[in-house]
Amino acid sequence: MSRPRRERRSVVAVEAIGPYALVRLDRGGIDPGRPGQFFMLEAPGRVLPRPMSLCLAPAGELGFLLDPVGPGTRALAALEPGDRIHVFGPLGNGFRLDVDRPLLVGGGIGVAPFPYLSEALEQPPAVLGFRSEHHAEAAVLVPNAEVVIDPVLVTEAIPAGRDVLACGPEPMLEAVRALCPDAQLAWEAPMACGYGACFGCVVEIDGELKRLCVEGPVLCFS
Amino acid sequence: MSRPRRERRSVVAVEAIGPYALVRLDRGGIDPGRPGQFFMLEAPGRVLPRPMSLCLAPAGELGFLLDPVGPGTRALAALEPGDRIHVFGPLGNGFRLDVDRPLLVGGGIGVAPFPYLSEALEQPPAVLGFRSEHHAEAAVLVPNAEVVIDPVLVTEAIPAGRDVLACGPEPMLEAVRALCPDAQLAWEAPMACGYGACFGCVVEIDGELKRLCVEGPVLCFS
Amino acid sequence: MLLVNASGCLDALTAPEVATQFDAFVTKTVTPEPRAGNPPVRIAETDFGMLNAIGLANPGRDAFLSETLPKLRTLGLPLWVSVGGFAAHEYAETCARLEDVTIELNLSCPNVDEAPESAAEIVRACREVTDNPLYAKVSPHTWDMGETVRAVEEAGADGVSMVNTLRGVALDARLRTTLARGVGGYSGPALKPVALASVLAARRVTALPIVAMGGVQSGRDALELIACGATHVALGTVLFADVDAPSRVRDELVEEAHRAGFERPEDAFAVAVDSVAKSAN
Amino acid sequence: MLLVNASGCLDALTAPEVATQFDAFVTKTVTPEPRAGNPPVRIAETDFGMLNAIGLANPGRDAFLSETLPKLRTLGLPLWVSVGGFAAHEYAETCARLEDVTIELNLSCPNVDEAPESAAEIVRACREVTDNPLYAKVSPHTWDMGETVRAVEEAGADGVSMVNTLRGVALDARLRTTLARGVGGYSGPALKPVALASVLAARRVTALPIVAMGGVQSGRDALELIACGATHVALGTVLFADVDAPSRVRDELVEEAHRAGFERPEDAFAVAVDSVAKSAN
Ligand SMILES: Cc1cc2nc3c(=O)[nH]c(=O)nc-3n(C[C@H](O)[C@H](O)[C@H](O)COP(=O)(O)OP(=O)(O)OC[C@H]3O[C@@H](n4cnc5c(N)ncnc54)[C@H](O)[C@@H]3O)c2cc1C
Ligand SMILES: Cc1cc2nc3c(=O)[nH]c(=O)nc-3n(C[C@H](O)[C@H](O)[C@H](O)COP(=O)(O)OP(=O)(O)OC[C@H]3O[C@@H](n4cnc5c(N)ncnc54)[C@H](O)[C@@H]3O)c2cc1C
Ligand SMILES: Cc1cc2nc3c(=O)[nH]c(=O)nc-3n(C[C@H](O)[C@H](O)[C@H](O)COP(=O)(O)O)c2cc1C
Ligand SMILES: Cc1cc2nc3c(=O)[nH]c(=O)nc-3n(C[C@H](O)[C@H](O)[C@H](O)COP(=O)(O)O)c2cc1C
Ligand code: FES
Ligand code: FES
Repeated sequence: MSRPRRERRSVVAVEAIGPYALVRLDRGGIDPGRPGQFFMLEAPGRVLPRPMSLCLAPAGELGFLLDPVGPGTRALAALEPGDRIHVFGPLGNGFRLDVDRPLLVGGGIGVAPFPYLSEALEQPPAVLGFRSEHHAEAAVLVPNAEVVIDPVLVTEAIPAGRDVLACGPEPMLEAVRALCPDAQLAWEAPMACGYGACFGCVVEIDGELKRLCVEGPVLCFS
Repeated sequence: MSRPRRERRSVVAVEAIGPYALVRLDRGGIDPGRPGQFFMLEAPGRVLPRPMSLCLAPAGELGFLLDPVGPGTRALAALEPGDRIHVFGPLGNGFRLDVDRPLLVGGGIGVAPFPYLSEALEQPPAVLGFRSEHHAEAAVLVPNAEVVIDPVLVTEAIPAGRDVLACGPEPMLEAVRALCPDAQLAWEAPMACGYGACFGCVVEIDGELKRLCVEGPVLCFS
Repeated sequence: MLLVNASGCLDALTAPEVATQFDAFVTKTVTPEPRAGNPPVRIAETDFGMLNAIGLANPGRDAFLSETLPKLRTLGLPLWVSVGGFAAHEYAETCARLEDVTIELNLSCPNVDEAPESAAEIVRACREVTDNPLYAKVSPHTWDMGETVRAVEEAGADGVSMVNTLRGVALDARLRTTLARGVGGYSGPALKPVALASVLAARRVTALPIVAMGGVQSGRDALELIACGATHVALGTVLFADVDAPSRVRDELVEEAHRAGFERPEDAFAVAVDSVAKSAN
Repeated sequence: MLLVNASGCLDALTAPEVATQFDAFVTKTVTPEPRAGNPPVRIAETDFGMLNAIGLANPGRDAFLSETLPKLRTLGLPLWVSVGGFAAHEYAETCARLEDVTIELNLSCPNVDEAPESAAEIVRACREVTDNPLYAKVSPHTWDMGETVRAVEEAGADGVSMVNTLRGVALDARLRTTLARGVGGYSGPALKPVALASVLAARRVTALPIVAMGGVQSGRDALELIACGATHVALGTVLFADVDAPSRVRDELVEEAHRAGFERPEDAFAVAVDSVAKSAN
């Protein structure tokens, strides 16, 4: 596994995609890691960095798709080309790629890791759920995607017999897990450090509180 | 006396004058007050505003000359045209202008109130002391000025029989006061509020600790 | 919900146009004898707050009662008098001479060296001599805020004011303390999480009115204090940066209540206390 | 001058490359029984710091001694073990079983409900059973830091660690507490003035070594703690944002000492304490 590095990198571009922002950084000596791993991005003016899945890894760049929901993500979305922020990663455990019949299942900003994952799996089919047509614009980043819009749920569009790799809001992940018990699910939790130092990001795994940043974020419960 | 107002005003320009920054704001409904009065300027990112003497009052503008010595003055010097900051004033007691033979005596950034004062007194002679030639560039703002550079002291250049109006570092003011006991002297003290609310800016006046922002900043001890 | 100034953060006689934006005016702490206060430098900014070491500068009880108080009456505002001292009987002697005001006992000034008697003793002594509403102003420098609040309630307080400043130090470029006195009271935005925690801890043990303060800059901050159990809110440090803060905070408070899903600010009273009760296990 | 991590802010087994930048590794607090800690959400950022309510999650004394400690020994770093408990005898029982380590008694965790016995009682009980160096870690929630420090010194402490977090609360958009437990420990930049004041107050009454912490982000911050009387400096919250902080702070410390007019950081030891002594009157 590639070792995480911390470097100060430059912003190449920030693009709006529906309500989301695609922040492209120059890669420097940082390894993109494997799909589903994440990076801690310095959020200017904030005390703690913010965990973000790698979305895209074009040559020489690292791309992150983010939903500006609070002060940290808004500070990141407001970056301008030439600004520099500290980047630390890759961190955590990504998706296992040794699957036969992959299907990506995502909801909302949960599609963030899929462009990079889709590339690694050679563009498998995907089912993506969004709150609105505006949010669904992010689907352009994921090849072979079927899009459903609220009130239709992604679980209604999952065919049988696929190896599901999913990322999205907790209720969606729980529904996918009920339907496909051996799905690989990428979870979220508030994180302070991202590398096992703070014990802040615990979630219940096998009846115990474990650090999501160390054991996850991708977990498979079967 | 004109009542102080608090308004959010736009930066028109920021110019370098030697090591100092001349920050020009559009005036809005704020009265420039009388020479020697001061304004509390919002320093972006800081908790407290900073007291600044009015330096220039061209039509529709308020000009402040500042020495970037710490976080507050550096934030002010880094303003860009179009930025907006809160301005509150005019505050305190300025110079009395009913003098017969005025002479302005200033040191370093203490020359800040003189351009406006000089105009009000119809360009009286001035003696200005600076640490270096670079600092002395600020003298261009004051008409009829004789400039002395360290180690020469302003007190060596003060002719007898003048009504001295002085502003500068404390040791200079003390020396001027010893020489001209009835000089009007503009003092400084760290201020939190500038309008008598915090009792932070006290200085000893007539043997008592009094608020400089209310009793001063211009004081005459004779 | 009353919006008042924090003691020591406004001189109503110098700035009546600021004072009259409030629902009541709280005086700077009055001590038995006149005090010049600490020598300057008395204030210092820190990155997220400020320090003060004013040192209870005030004209003393006699001059306050004969000169200051009559002038304050002319403002037409309800008055709160902050009372200080160095022994319970000193507080009580001042209280005994006050009429038609709310009394706030400053039990927690970080800027004087003498340690006052215990908060409860002082409250009890004052309760014996006055029927005026009596608020106890407490410090966050206590290991168990619940216990402190229970003690002053039992001693007869009608309400609690919280919090006073934390003790803080700032150094200049050459590593000398910026304040002549060395240590000062730390107030402003950095204090807000501590104020919220103090109010929440107090509200869990008492039904008394709480005047809450500590780092309030905006209506949202005031609303958060109310959600933690504040009955009233006080503005301190923010007044130094914004003389229009009282009116602004009042307006924002209504907007922010709506944004958080409440019709009126008062409807958010203590909702954070209930949220803990529900989620903790 | 040792640079160490703050207890609970680094897991040396998960991140050895961070731990080995320090002069010693301080463990997370170990309690007699294993503890799962508090339910999530356990952390929240505030504008100038963060809150944590981890709740002393740890494997318990037995597993720590048999499994964790031997693994930590392989790092080749001096070890400091943070010891917690809910009664003096519990602390002492753990201390009795520790060898070849420095002990830091956590007398001040804001994230558990039980009130421990008095700091001095705990130190005394531990002193009786161990000759290892014994540091007492104290809370800023005390009215008189000088008194607290004198008490733990008298009880036999070899040093003092300060400060632990303040109690803080943060609310979400709908005014519920962000932390499941409601209240958490407030750390990070906002704490610095409080840490400086605590160290300065301690240094005025003791010559014991002091491990200082609270909001250190930079070499300048570390230098300020030294100027207030710190012998050693610990990094906590900054480690979450910067895994290179130990090396960076060490480099900056030398530069900043020069900038302030001192040849070495150690030369600035307690200069702020002397500056107050001189200017106060
Ligand atoms: C491993 C991992 C990968 C992530 N990848 C992405 C990504 O690629 N793109 C993206 O936009 N976001 C991603 N997130 C979520 C992102 O980190 C949070 O939205 C961000 O930290 C919020 O910070 P803020 O200051 O903007 O908002 P805050 O004020 O911190 O929070 C705003 C809202 O979001 C909730 N929230 C905050 N942090 C989290 C979290 N970690 N998980 C769930 N809810 C949270 C809060 O409860 C609140 O409702 C990821 C999170 C994790 C743990
Ligand atoms: C009535 C009045 C009018 C002023 N007019 C001007 C002006 O026109 N132009 C200008 O550049 N400055 C003026 N000053 C000084 C200016 O307010 C301070 O330099 C500024 O507040 C420093 O803030 P800072 O954050 O940049 O530095 P800080 O970090 O606050 O201080 C940096 C250095 O300046 C010293 N200092 C800080 N505040 C003061 C103060 N008020 N008086 C003396 N020393 C101080 C500190 O001790 C330190 O050495 C005036 C001050 C007063 C009271
Ligand atoms: C300059 C200054 C002077 C103060 N003087 C007093 C005082 O005399 N009596 C008192 O009880 N509190 C005093 N305080 C504390 C405030 O009343 C208030 O408790 C504290 O500042 C926290 O609120 P804030 O963060 O809104 O300022 C003072 C605070 C400041 C900043
Ligand atoms: C996530 C987290 C966990 C902590 N756990 C402990 C602990 O187990 N024992 C302890 O004594 N202090 C603990 N602390 C307090 C720190 O050791 C330190 O005293 C405090 O965070 C102040 O330093 P800082 O501002 O540099 O973080 C913890 C702090 C944080 C942020
Ligand atoms: S985020 Fe700190 S341990 Fe996981
Ligand atoms: S600056 Fe506040 S009283 Fe003068």
